[in-house]
This record gives sequence, structure tokens and C-alpha cells, in this order.
Amino acid sequence: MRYTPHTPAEITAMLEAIGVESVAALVAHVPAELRARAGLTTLPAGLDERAMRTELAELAARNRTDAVAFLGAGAYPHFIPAAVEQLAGRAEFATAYTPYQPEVSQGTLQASFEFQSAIAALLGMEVANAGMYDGATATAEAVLMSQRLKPGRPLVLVARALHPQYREVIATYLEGIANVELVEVPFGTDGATVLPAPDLLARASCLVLGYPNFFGVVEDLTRAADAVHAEDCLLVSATAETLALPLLKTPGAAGVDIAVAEGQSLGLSLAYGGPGLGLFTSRERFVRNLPGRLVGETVDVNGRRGYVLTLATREQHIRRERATSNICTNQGLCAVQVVVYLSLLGRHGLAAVAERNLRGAHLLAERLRGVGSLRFSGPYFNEFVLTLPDARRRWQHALASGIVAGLPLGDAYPDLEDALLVCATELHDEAAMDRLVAALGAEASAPPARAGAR
Amino acid sequence: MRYTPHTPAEITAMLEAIGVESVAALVAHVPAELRARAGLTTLPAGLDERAMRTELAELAARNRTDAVAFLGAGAYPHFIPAAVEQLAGRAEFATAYTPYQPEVSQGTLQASFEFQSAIAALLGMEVANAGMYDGATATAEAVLMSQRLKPGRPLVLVARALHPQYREVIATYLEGIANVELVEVPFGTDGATVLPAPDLLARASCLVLGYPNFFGVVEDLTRAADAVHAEDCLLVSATAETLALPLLKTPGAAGVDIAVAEGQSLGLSLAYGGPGLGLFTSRERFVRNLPGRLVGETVDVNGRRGYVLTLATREQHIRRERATSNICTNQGLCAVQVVVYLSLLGRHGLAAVAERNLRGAHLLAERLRGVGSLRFSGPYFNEFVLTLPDARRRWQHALASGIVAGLPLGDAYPDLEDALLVCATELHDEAAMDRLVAALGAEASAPPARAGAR
Amino acid sequence: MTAPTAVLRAGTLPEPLIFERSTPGRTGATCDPTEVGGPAPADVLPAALRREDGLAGLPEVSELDVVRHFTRLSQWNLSAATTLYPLGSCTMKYNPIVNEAVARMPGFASLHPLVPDAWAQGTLELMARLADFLRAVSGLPGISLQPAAGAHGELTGMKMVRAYHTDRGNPRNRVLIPASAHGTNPASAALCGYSVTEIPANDAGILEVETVKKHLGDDVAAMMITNPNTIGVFERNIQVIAGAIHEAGALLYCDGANMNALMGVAKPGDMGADVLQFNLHKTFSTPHGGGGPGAGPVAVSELLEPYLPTPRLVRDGDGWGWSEDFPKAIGRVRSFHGNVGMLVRAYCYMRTLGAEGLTDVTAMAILNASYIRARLGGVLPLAFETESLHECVFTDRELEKTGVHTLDLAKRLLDYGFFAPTIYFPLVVPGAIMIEPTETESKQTLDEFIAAVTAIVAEARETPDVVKEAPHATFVGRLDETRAARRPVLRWKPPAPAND
Amino acid sequence: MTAPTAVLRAGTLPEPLIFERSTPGRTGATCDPTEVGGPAPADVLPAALRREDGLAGLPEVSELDVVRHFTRLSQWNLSAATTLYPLGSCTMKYNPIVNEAVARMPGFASLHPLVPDAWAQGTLELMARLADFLRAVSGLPGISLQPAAGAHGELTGMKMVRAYHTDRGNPRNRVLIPASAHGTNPASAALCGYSVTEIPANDAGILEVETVKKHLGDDVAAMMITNPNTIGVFERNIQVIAGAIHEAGALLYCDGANMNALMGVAKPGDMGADVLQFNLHKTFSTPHGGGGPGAGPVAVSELLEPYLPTPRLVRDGDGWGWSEDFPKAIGRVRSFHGNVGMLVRAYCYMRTLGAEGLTDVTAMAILNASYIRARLGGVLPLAFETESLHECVFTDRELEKTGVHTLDLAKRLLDYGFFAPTIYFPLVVPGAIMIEPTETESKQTLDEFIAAVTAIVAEARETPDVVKEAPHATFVGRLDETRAARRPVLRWKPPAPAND
Ligand SMILES: Cc1ncc(COP(=O)(O)O)c(C=O)c1O
Ligand SMILES: Cc1ncc(COP(=O)(O)O)c(C=O)c1O
Repeated sequence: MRYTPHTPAEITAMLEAIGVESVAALVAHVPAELRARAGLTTLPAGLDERAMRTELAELAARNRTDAVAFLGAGAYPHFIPAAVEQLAGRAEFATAYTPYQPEVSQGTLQASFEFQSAIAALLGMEVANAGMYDGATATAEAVLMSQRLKPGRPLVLVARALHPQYREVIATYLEGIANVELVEVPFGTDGATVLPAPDLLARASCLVLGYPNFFGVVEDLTRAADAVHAEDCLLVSATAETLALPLLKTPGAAGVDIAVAEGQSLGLSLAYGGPGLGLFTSRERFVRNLPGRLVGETVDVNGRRGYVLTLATREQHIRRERATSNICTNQGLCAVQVVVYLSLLGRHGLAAVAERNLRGAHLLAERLRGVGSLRFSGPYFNEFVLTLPDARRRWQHALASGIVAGLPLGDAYPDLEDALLVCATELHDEAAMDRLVAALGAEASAPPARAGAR
Repeated sequence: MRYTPHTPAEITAMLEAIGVESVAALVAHVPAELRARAGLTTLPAGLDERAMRTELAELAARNRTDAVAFLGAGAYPHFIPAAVEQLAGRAEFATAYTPYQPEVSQGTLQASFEFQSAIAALLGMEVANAGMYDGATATAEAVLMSQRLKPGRPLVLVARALHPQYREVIATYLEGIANVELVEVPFGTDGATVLPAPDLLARASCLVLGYPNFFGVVEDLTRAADAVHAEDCLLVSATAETLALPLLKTPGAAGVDIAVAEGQSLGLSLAYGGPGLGLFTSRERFVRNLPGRLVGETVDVNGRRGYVLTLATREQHIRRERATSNICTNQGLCAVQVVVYLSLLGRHGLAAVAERNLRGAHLLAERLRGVGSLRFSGPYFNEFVLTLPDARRRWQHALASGIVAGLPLGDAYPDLEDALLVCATELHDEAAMDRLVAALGAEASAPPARAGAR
Repeated sequence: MTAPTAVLRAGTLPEPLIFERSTPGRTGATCDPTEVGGPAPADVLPAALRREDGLAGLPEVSELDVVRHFTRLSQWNLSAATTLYPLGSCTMKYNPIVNEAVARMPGFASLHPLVPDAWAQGTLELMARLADFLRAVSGLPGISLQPAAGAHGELTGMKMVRAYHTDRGNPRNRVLIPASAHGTNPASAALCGYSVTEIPANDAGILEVETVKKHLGDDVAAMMITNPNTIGVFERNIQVIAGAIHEAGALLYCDGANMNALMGVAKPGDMGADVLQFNLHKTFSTPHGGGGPGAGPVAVSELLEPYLPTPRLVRDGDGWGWSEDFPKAIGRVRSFHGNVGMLVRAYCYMRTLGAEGLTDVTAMAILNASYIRARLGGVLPLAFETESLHECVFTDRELEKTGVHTLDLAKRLLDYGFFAPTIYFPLVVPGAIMIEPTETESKQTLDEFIAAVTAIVAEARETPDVVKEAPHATFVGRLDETRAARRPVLRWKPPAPAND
Repeated sequence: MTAPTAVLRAGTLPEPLIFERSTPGRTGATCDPTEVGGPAPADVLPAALRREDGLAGLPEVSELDVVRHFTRLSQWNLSAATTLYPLGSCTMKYNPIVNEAVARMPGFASLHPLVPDAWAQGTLELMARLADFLRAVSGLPGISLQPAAGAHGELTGMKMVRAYHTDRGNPRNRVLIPASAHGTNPASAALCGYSVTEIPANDAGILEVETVKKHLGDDVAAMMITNPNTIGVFERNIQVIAGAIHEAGALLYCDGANMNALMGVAKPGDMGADVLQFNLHKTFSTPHGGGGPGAGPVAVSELLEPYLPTPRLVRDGDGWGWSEDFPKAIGRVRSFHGNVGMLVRAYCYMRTLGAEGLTDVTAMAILNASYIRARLGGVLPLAFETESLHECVFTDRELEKTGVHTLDLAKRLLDYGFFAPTIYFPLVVPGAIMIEPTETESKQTLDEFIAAVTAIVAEARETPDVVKEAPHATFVGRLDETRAARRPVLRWKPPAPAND
């Protein structure tokens, strides 16, 4: 068999050592009715490696990854230098598990410690954990952590301009948690969140803002932090496009209490939305309330520096139903990959790539001016909301010429039915932009039709 | 700069330590006229990684690797399991050099020793070296070695059915070597080489046969060895399709003195013909006459087994103009890749893949029977010569439908103008065969036109 | 310069933190930000929103620095690709290299999750087929591929349990969980607002029907059972227990982390399971990645299908599409559609092995564990004598008498070149040593491992200090975990603080 | 079981030969030979031509066995990806990972060499552009990309020299080669039927015009000069020497292995070179692969263009094609068109760096070597005080007095985690220590290396045995090379002989 090594002679020898007649005898104690029905009858026969690759290549070819998509909205196409996957993918990183034996896991542990350090620096926060599933679950965990830190408060305030999927996940996670009400906070004409009134804040454990928010708009976290802290509430920021942070005031500098983010932009491929990586940071004094794994520095018996999993008493395998989270397997290798990316680009490369994004998106917005208009006046990074008459049909029209002209917002925001969320990164050159402008603009003179295909 | 790490401050500090004012001062002693003309003015400006990949992807796309080619003729398309390149490509193998310091090169050295062992076993020969550039140069070196072993002999006999490129390389290598004449030995109607008369053999240092030969035909090496040895001449076999050997009597068992081969079939990609790998094996008593590197077993100061480069007194860095060859850098990583492939398929997998090749090629020959006929009656492995009227034009016609119907033989063998050398490996399934038959056969009923496009 | 033996130990190269390799101004990969037009950041971002620290605290290194750094670090890990990694309950089997190559094909890796469904038919078809495979293995009809790991699948499953009961008027408030369960079980139940009642097993390590019945009541929402349980023993009363649970109006949650023991042997659906999570990174061989990413799809009975997370994959003409049209759904448990890259790998694995291969996986996993159990049975006492399947659990009950504990034995195994078994879990076994060899290990490797454990037990009697002071031959010696927890140092800090 | 410290040394796992892992009947990857119809081998191959040993002596292992085996082995190497590898004359610079990825793209990697030219235009265009780049760097108009390595390029070049002279009626019979030349130079000349006259340099390590003139004559076919020479010194008389050579009707062969020192500094064409080989695996960063594959393109002056190997790449309409139509050509020096996979990598490298980047490469290579030279100048005596470029050569003249030789210093450097410099080459320097750091090394790394050499020289005085018995910290200790040569064991042999 493909991955099972024993020869018949070895199996016989092993059965003899065990003292049974056959492999079947080893499962004879499983109830016979169960065994009788256990055949994997609906599974196909196996394939050798060549045939399997042929089949998978055929499936891959059914996906259209050749075309130009101006899609962000929580998953961002960025260039990944070849060294990133090559290094993170080394077998010793990829096929180890949670470093329960630190003496033979220093590779994973030091890389995780470096990851925590780099993420804390990137977000300007005091501590970072070793990673969560994704940005959305990290945000939900931040809300749960806020609830632990402010246990009496009956409200959780979430910006309507936060990524809709993040809001949905928060809702799923809060369901069944007694006495918490989720309140949505509206946005203004600049696309930024209108800060809630003090009385609302006073009853809330936290306010959650996107940074940049779903519309690409950069919220003023400093103002928000002042307002929120005045009512002893916590400010949570959630960043989906983490590559914006090299240019933006850090959550830490703005006074955010818990800053979470999606790490996909930092060297992880899109892969149809996963695996990504949840980044989770907070103030140092909250550390014993953090969810997820933490790696800490220590020394060995000879005084040599080394790294271990630490503060595990927060975690499920020790604390069980009183743990800060149920998370066990996290996204370890993605964290290694992210720290490789952050190292390779480094301080200066990150700033350069971020600037390239900002320049390109603003150039595109400029070029689209004849086709539509910017819906919001707030500052943005590499993503913006374009309103144009008959948006849905025009979007369909562009699609027919192989261009995804951003994300139509009408499904998630019925009040933005005429709007597209458009993203341009360093992968979008001017030629691609011209194609988008042409595809959306081609119809600009045609009479707008009602009821475009959805 | 992309791969040079120094910051301006570091450069200043280093110049200070050196005691010069500028980097330019370090080359001031190079004649000024040379420096003045040294600018790389015709080179383009550099590109960042993203732009470079875009350009190279565009170039790669200009190659047609999607279509079906029934091409062998010295380079064979075979399936390479993913583990092969992954393991051989590990940075520690790929970025080391010739293991001059064996204590920190045991990875390369043990793998090379295993390579030598596996190649010797595969060819049934007593010793193998660590590899040559390719099958053609290995063949030329085998001829030179024969000349060293039989110094008086004025002739080198080379089968006309040996790969034409191998013959050309022998000719190039022999040019300027005093008093040696190259004599071509014809083939018979079975496609096998007609053994030269004893008086010719008696004046020759060696007879070189392809195994299988260029027409895919399996020569009878045992008979050849008997005839050759009767005249104290040496028999050299040269195998281009080494994946045939799991099914064929080994050169060693047949009595061959020096057996060389091309290793590309054993896990190396086609890469437009290189890098491949020359395999070089011989009788043990010739070992001090071998060209190329040899790895041998030894022990360290603690009696622990280890491996080193050995018998280096044959080589250019010690023996200089009296070395057995001028080879220095060989194809080390290809040898590692080949031994990974041989290990992964192993005794049984190799036999299975070889059998799959033989079956497929014979099936194809069968299906082509209506379209043309086999030119030669000798046994073959995965390649055969098909004759058909108006071969060149039919081949062009197939090409237009995206099929390379083998290699037209007329250029190399004017007497085989009506013949195609057709190869089918495990990568050619029955659907591909049907396409070939259809493409070549479509015209079978049409009246043959004269003077097809070449 | 430091004495070299401290610098370099037998070929293992030292390496500082990446930050300690930094030089101000040095950079690896970069790009020209002005290669397109467009305004500078300062022209469009108000000063109050701009970053001011110049990214201090991030590395400033060359590409070669990065390559050397992470290549060296990688060599400090033991891993399944380098040695036996017999972590019980974790199923550290061989992770086929080809699956990595497939997952990295641009057709899969570069697909944006929000492209129109018509542009993603390859991935959607793969997901649909994978769901079918998981149906076949679990015997349950409803599948969601969304959860990111086992615990996330548990959370998803228990959210569905809650939704089911809520739908029937009362979410109930208790969940029964065996004492031997993995910590994620109670933690997941608690995250869903349930309190946990711990259920003891009998002396044979098996759940008794009567014990379960005693704790059942109309306040019980579900029981979470791992089968085979964490001592590797098949819960042979599972069907009767399932009946009792259902009779009480509760649901049976099966923790599917141990599916490696069940393919071709028994299906959770047949046992009476209502909901189950898979750990694709265990049973279906996606690499563990030093702690993830994994994938934790859930399978449910018809009863729970309406509650599956949205969006759900539905037929759309000849192809597939996403639908939110399930009013009773618990909603999303994460962004987008799951750890799709891992789903691709798991699909490759299942497709390669097929029905016969997967059945063989289980048979050989059980054979290997049984062989270790038989051969080590005389060396260490088993936690339970009951027949076990894919893993076996020993205790340090006897070993202790030499002063050597489970932890010491684990550390000493590292000297022999093996990763250690899972230790001190399950909690019900004092000094547990939980060994899961998996089916991909050869007899030779098992024999070497058995010889190592045997040698260490002998050492414990003869030279116990050698064991208690282990490991001796690893890159670092035993690490001080207490110090790490007492004075947590959780990050490197730039010499000059970055943000104030 | 063996004592663990011998088994596992600081994280480095032991591993037997792959053959010693075999079990009869075990197999890794395989395929179903009957998936197509067609006859069995025995039906079509006569018995006398069939293999009879069942491939005895080849491995019988599982895929996991193979993965663990080669992963472990790889960790026993030091390499440029893990540490400074300052092998003089070998230019062990950083090998960019992205170039590996490009070379493995199916469009390049899966192209058969005999497809019609129209189907290979991407590769042909790349080869044509690479040839242009090499023209720009060398200042010579004719290029062949066929040779597989430096020595193969030398052979090719000298064959052209011979063809040139033969064409003029007399191949001549001597080649002048400096005593400091690499061994491949005389070996290549000899392979072309030439005898070699060794030319000494002056006390400054430089060739004198008069010395060369003394040896020139109408029997001299060529002189082979490495510039900068193997002590890293630029042959400042090169133009005058070239004139003298040409005056004698001979040709100037330039060994281009040291082009890393010349980009933006001087072009061989301007020096008077008629023919030169490049070592792409040195100057242009294709990975050395533990000894190859490399690539050794040749560049020639107009005089030699007619003799370039065939086939040659020629314009064909808008594209490129192969032509054999060069009657004076020396013919082929290998099959197909060269180590094309390596040409792809070299192209990527040159395209990435461009004119400015390649000029910087040379400048920084010289800076790094000069820095080492300056800093170690007080620690070890230089072989020559003459200004040098990209490498520097020391001697063990002083060190010897402590009983420590170059070999010992080299072995001791391994303990400090560095590969050793090239030693005992060039032969003209007693106990040569030839250091080429390359431009990709950081100042930190150079400082660490300088500190290590300094520490070892101090050890040689204080505790010479520590140095003489080195290495101490490597996976194996100093190996017995004499034994290996005296009783050669060149292969593992199956217990039962395979072929008789
Ligand atoms: C029995 C059992 N259940 C659940 C889990 C949790 O799975 P995950 O780590 O994927 O979240 C584990 C993982 O270790 C386990 O062993
Ligand atoms: C100066 C010099 N010339 C020629 C060569 C031979 O090149 P290759 O090893 O590529 O055959 C070398 C290689 O070490 C060299 O250093």
C-alpha cells in the first residue's frame, strides 16, 4: 500500500509477537454489527501519484486564477517572494507539532517567539500570542476576552463598518453566552464609524472597529480610544488588511486595548480564503486573559537561552472548561511563514510595499473618477468604495471580459446597492487598471438598465 | 542592492579598516584603459523579484509543454514523484560544493556513495563513479579510457546505431588525439549492430554499442562481448534510456568492460536537455583509470564509519595534465536526485515503471500498424522506428494538431528519410496514443504528396 | 569569541534572534513604491493617522540572513519527516510531499475567496467530493468544511447542539464528558454556555451504560464521547449509551480525533452519533505545521443538518455554488470557507489511498500500536489491560520506584533520537505515557523505539541520574519552564522603545 | 542498543545507508504496469536479453524511509544556505531561492530538447538574451552555451584553439600555463593533445612580460591565463602579454572563473582575450549542488567564431532556431544544448541585478575580500603583499612553527561553524589558505569569521593539540583518507551477490 510499509512477512512476525492470528482479530472486540456496516463502499479506488496529480491538475484548471480581480474585502492578493514558502515549508517546520518537548522543538519555538515579537512591533502593542485561526475568530475571541475583563457589561458594540463576516462570527460565538447583547454602530458619510454615545459605552464591555474598516476607510482610533476609555470600556481594533499598518498609526500608539488582525496579507497565499492567520495582541497586563498559545524565553540547565510554551494555565489542556479559549491546534506554520515574510521584507521593504499599495489604489481611484465616484470621503489605503449607476450590471459586464471589478456591496449592505468595493495592490499594474476602467466605463454612456443579473 | 547586504555606514567602516578612501580605490591598480571601457552599458536595468517572475513566466509560456510529444531519442519524459525534487533540492544539498571538508559534508558524501552503489547495481557493474556531465560525454570519456587501457590500438569502433549526438561528441573529443581513427559499424535489418570482423576488432581499443541503441533496439551485448574479448578489445555500452535496464540483461552480466549511461530518465526533468547526468561504470580493476570523482568508505578518528573523496590522484587538481580527465565540477546534485529516485521507486517500483513503458510502447506500435510499419525486427523497449510513406509531411500534419509524432530520422540517417523514431513512456496514456494514430493516419488514405515541408 | 563547543554542537549551528541580526538600514526584498503614479502617503493620510515609529522593532536583514536564519532554526526541530514522533492522540503519520506540491499549484493557491462561484468550480468540486468522502467515513449525511481545527469543529458542533435544543424551546445547560476526554471537549462545551459533568469510566477504562444513565437528565444537552477513547480503547457500549442519551432527549457528540482507528472498522453514524468533528491533520495526513494549520470539518446526522454553518455548498446546475439560504443555521464560525489549502491536501490523501488504502491505514495503525503494546507490556505497566486499537497508554507506576518519572523517560527518549509520546494525558492515568506510532512506521523503527524504551527503563534502575538529567544530547538541555511562567518574557524588545 | 550520545549528537540524527534500511519486498512509489494493454516483457524480449537478478542490490524501502533518510543526510552538510563557505576560487555566494522556483516552472522544466524550434521559443529567447548578457560582461562577440562546467568550457575553448591553428595548417603543440593555474587548465590542454609549459610568476605573484616572451615560440598554440589569478591578483601586464602572444601567432585563453572580480572593472575582450569560459555557478550564482551541475559557456573573439560548437542559435524570422551550418565548427561537446536549467537560473540572476547590480556585486566582492585581508593581515602572513581583488591567500609559514598546519586550521574552523577556505591551492603557495568571502556576506559574518581565525591562531600557540585534533564538534571526527585510498570501498554490496 502507498504509505504503509509492512511486507506480509513483517505482518506475520508482528502478529506472532502480539499473539494473535490475524489483523482482523485485533478489532474482533468491536461490536460485530458495527464492523459489518463499516466498509467504505462509496469511496473510489486509490490512484498512484501520477494519476492523482493528473486529476488534481484538471481540477485546478477549472479555477480561473489567470484573470484580473480587484478583490480585497478581507483577502488580499500580494506578491510572496519565493523564499517565504520555501523556508517556512521546510519539512522540519511543516511536520513537527505543537512543541511539547521544547528541547527538540527550538526551531518552531524561536520562530514563534520572533513572530510574537514582530507582530507586537507591527501592531505597536505590548504582547502578541502565537496566533489564532483567522482574523474573524481572533476578533470574536477579543470580544470574549473583553467580556472576561469587563464581566458586568451587558453590551458589545460592533461597528457596522467592520467586515460583515467578522460581525457574523462574533454573533455566532456570542450566541448562548448569557446576557450579552450585540449592538451595531453606524457609519457616517466619511465611511468612518460614528462614535457611540457615552451611555452606550458605559454599558458595553468593548467597542470593535475595523482598521482600516470594511470600506477601506482608516478609522480614527485615537479619538475612539479616548471616548471609549472615558467610560471604562475597552477598544478592540480588527485589521483585515494588515499590510496597511506600516503606514498607519499603530493600534498601540492610538490606545487600543486589544488589537487583532488577519495575517494573510503577510506572505500567505489566498488559497480560496484559508489557511490564514489570526493575529492577537493586547496590553501586557491582560496577558493572563489572552486566548491561545504563548511562547516565552527561558534558560536551560546550562544557562543557555531557549524558548518554551508558557502561561499554559490559561489553556484548555490544563484549565479545561475554565480555559480562556478552547483553541488547541492553531495556525503554527502560517505564523512561521508570516515571520519569514516580515523578516525578508523587513522594516524598509514593508514600508515600500505598503506605499506601493497606497499609491496604486489612489491612482486607480483617480482614473475611475469618470466612471463613478468615491462613496466615502475618509482616508483609505488600498481599497475604496466606488458608487456608480447600475453597478451590478456593469460589474457583470466587466466579468464577461475577464475582470472582477471588486465586490458588489448590495448583499451585505442593501443601502450600498450601487456600490463596489474595489481593491488594488502591488499586483495590479497600470495596464490592469486601464482594463478595469475600460470595462466599467464602456457602458458609462449606455442607458442604465433596471434589474441587472445577480 | 538586491543581494549585497552592506549599508553605507558599514561600507565606510570597512574602508576605514582597510585604509582606503573609497571602493574605487580598491581597483585603482587595474589599468585605467581597461576600467574606462568596463561599463556594462548594454545590460538592462535590474528588476525586483515580482517583475522578474512576471517576465520569466511570460517566457515560459512561449514554450509549448502542454502538447503531446512522442519524443525520446536521448531525452525521456518520465513521471517524477514530488518527493524527488523536494529532497534533492534541500538547501543543504543544493548550496554545498564539492565535499573538500568531509567532516561537514557527510550528507553529500553518503548520498554519493549510495549513488555509486545503486548505479553499479543497476548496470550490474563492479564500480561506478560519482557522475559525469551527460551520457554523451561519459561515452567519449569511456573511449578515452579505452585508449589508455589499450594504448597501442589505432581504431575506435562506434556503432552507427549509437545515438548520433554521442557519436559526434566522441568525434569532437578524439579530434587532435594522435593516431586514432574512428570507424563506424553498420546495423542490420533487425536494427542491431553487425559485429565487426575480428581483424578490425584486433586493431581497435574498443567497440561502442548503444544499449538500447538509438533505434530503440536491444543489442545482444553478450555476443558482442565474446567477439570483442576474443580480440583483446574492450566493449563499451552506452545507454541513453536507462529506465530500460530494470528489464534488460545488465551490461555487467553481459560482459561489458565499461558501461556508461545517461541518468536523465531516473528522476531528472527534461529541462530542454540539461542538466542530465553521465553514469560511468567499469570493471573494478580499471578503477585507477576511471575519470571523475569517487567517494569511498572510511572511518573517523573514533572508528565511526564515514565517507570521503578518494583516489584523487587520478584527478586534475592533483595530477594536472596527466589526469584521467579534466572534469572538476560534475553534476553532483543530479546524482543525489537520481539516488533519491532510485530509492523511492526501489527494486520493485523500477521494474513496474519499466514494464509499464515496454507495454505502452508495444501497444502503440501495434496500434500504428495500419499507419506504417516497424522498420526493424529487433526487440525494443519503449522506442521504435516507424516507417511510413511521406513520413515528413505526415509528421508536419500531426504537428499542426499539437502532436509531435516522434523524431524524423532523415536528417541523421538519410537512408531513413521515411522513418520516425517514436517513443512512448508511462506518461503516454491510451488516449494520447489514439490521438497520435489518428493524426498520422488521417492522411493514410490521402494520396502521398511529394516534397513535404521540412 | 566563545569556546567553540558551546557555539557548535555536532553540526548544529547556533543562531541568535532575527532581530539581533539586524543592521540599521539593511533590507532584503523590497519594491519601488513609485513604479506607479499616485500620491505619497503623506499626501492622502492625515498626520494624526500616520505611523510615526518607522516600523522600529522589525528586522533589518538581508535575504541571505533570512535564509540562513530559518534554515538553521529548522534544523533544531525533530519532526515526523526526520524521526518517529509517537505523540499519542496526535496521529503523526507521514505527510506525503506530493500533497504539498498540489496545494501550491497556482490554480488552488492563488484563488481569491470572493471570485464568482463560476470561477472557482475546481475548488468547489474538490470540496464537494471531499465532503462525500467524509460522509462515507463517518456514516453521517451532513458536512461542513468550515472549521479550522478539531477544537473549532467541536465548538461548531456544540453550537449546533445548542441551536437544536434552543429550537425546541430550551438550550438545556449541562454536557456530560468522560474524565479521560481531551481538554478541548469541556472548553468547547463551556464556550457554548454549558456546564460540564465529568463521567468516570470503569476499571477497564470503558464507559458503563449505568454510569451515564445516572447523570443523564432533561437538563443534559449532549454527551461528548471520544471513540476509541483517549486510552485507545473502543467504547463497546457506545450503541446502548447512544440510545440512553437519545432517550433523554440529548445528543451524542463524537470527538473524531481518533478516526484513524475506525476506517473500515466502525462508523460513528452507526454508533448513534449526531455530530462529530474530523481532524484532517490527524487522520488525513495534512502536516501538523508545528501546531497547525489543521482542518476540523464537522459531520452531522439529519437531525442537525439544518443548523450547519453557512454558507453551505449546494448544487448549482452542473456545478456548485454557495448558499446562505438556511434560516436555522448557526451562521459563520470563521471567515470564508475553511482552511481550504488543507482540504486540498486531505483530498489528495484520500484520493490516493481510496477505499482499500484507507481501510489498510486503520488496520496497520492498529497493528503497529498493538505490536508496541505487546513488546513493551513487559517493560512498563499498561494503564489498562483492556484491548486497545491505534494507541496504547502506559503508566509510570512502577518506574516511579526508581525515582524516575514519566517526564524523565520522555526527555531521555529525545537523547535516543525520538520525539516523546504524549505524557500526563489522559489525566485519569497517573504519569500517563501515551504512544501512537501510526501506520506509516516500519517494523524496524518500532523495534528501535522499543529498544530505546527498554534501555531507558534499565537505565532508570541502574543509573537513574542519567535519565533524570536528560536530555543530554539535544541542542539545548532541559529548559526551565517555571522561570518562563514566573517572569514571562514574551517578545524581544528593540533597545530603544518603538512606540513612545 | 548503543549508548545514546554516540547515536545522537546534539540534535543530529544518525542514519545508515539506504540499503541497510531495506526489507525484502518493501516498496515506495510504484505504478500498475498493466494499466495499459500491451505485452509482458517476457513476451517480447528474448530470454538471453532479459535481466535475471530481479534488481537485487537496489533499495527496498518506503516513501517515509526515503524522506527521513535524505532529510537526515542533508542536515549533515554545511552549505552556503547555512553558513559562510569561503572556498577560494569557488565563489560560494548566495543562491537566490526564486531562481530555483523559476527553473522548476513546467514551461522550462518539462520541455523536450527535440521539440520543433517553434515550440521552444521561450527557452531560445532566454538563451539568446543570456548570450547577450555574457557578451556585455566579457566584451567578446561569440558565445556558446553548450559546455556543462568550467573545465568543459576550457576543453571547448582549447578545441577551438586547435581547430583555428589546424585550419591554418598546424595545430602547434604547446600551451603555456602559469604555475598558479587551476588543475583543469593543464588537464584541458592535455585533452586537446597539447603539452604544457609551466610559466612562473614574479615575486609579486604577477606574470612578467619577459618571462612569457621567453617561452613563446611558433610551436605555442595558446597561453591560458586566469585573471585575476588564483591568488586574487590582477595580471596588470595582461595587455602587453596578449600582444606578445598574438605576435607569436598564438591565442590568449582566459580562464573566466574569476569574473566575479571583473564586472564593471575590466573586460577580457579589452585585455586581448581570444577565448574565455564562464563559470555560471560561480559568478552568476547557480547553486553548486555539492559539486554541480554548473554551466561553462564560452565566449570568443571574431577570430574564433567560426569554430564555435554546433548547433548554434541563430535568428529565424522573429524568433530563434538551431543551425548546424558552420563547416568549421568543432562539433558538439555534449548532447543537446547545455545545462539549460542552469542557464535559466543564471539569466534570472543577471536580469534581477542588471547593469548596476552586477557592478555592485564585483565592488562588494572586492570590498569583502579586502576587509578580510586587512583584518587578518596581522594574524597570518599573506602569500603576496600585492594588491588583490575578490579573494586573498595566506600561508601557514608562521603557523607551522607551532606544529599546526593549514589542514589543522581548516579543520578547526569547522568547529566554529564555518566551512573552510580552499587549502593547498594554488600550489605555488606553501600551505595556502585561500579565502573568497563573496559579496553576499555581511560585515557581521566576516567579523565572526575573522574572530574565529584569530582565535584559532591563538589556540595554535596555546593549546596546539586542540587544533591538531580538530574537528571536535562535527558530526564525524577527522576522517582517515589514507585508508580510503589504500583499500578502496567504493560501493555497498548486497549480502548475496547480485550478478553471478
Ligand atoms: C482527542 C482529541 N480531541 C480534540 C482535539 C483537538 O483538536 P485540534 O487540536 O485540532 O483543535 C485533539 C487534539 O489534540 C484530540 O487529541
Ligand atoms: C580558476 C578555476 N578555473 C577553472 C575551474 C574549473 O571549473 P569547473 O569546476 O566548473 O569545471 C575552477 C573551478 O574550481 C577554477 O577555480
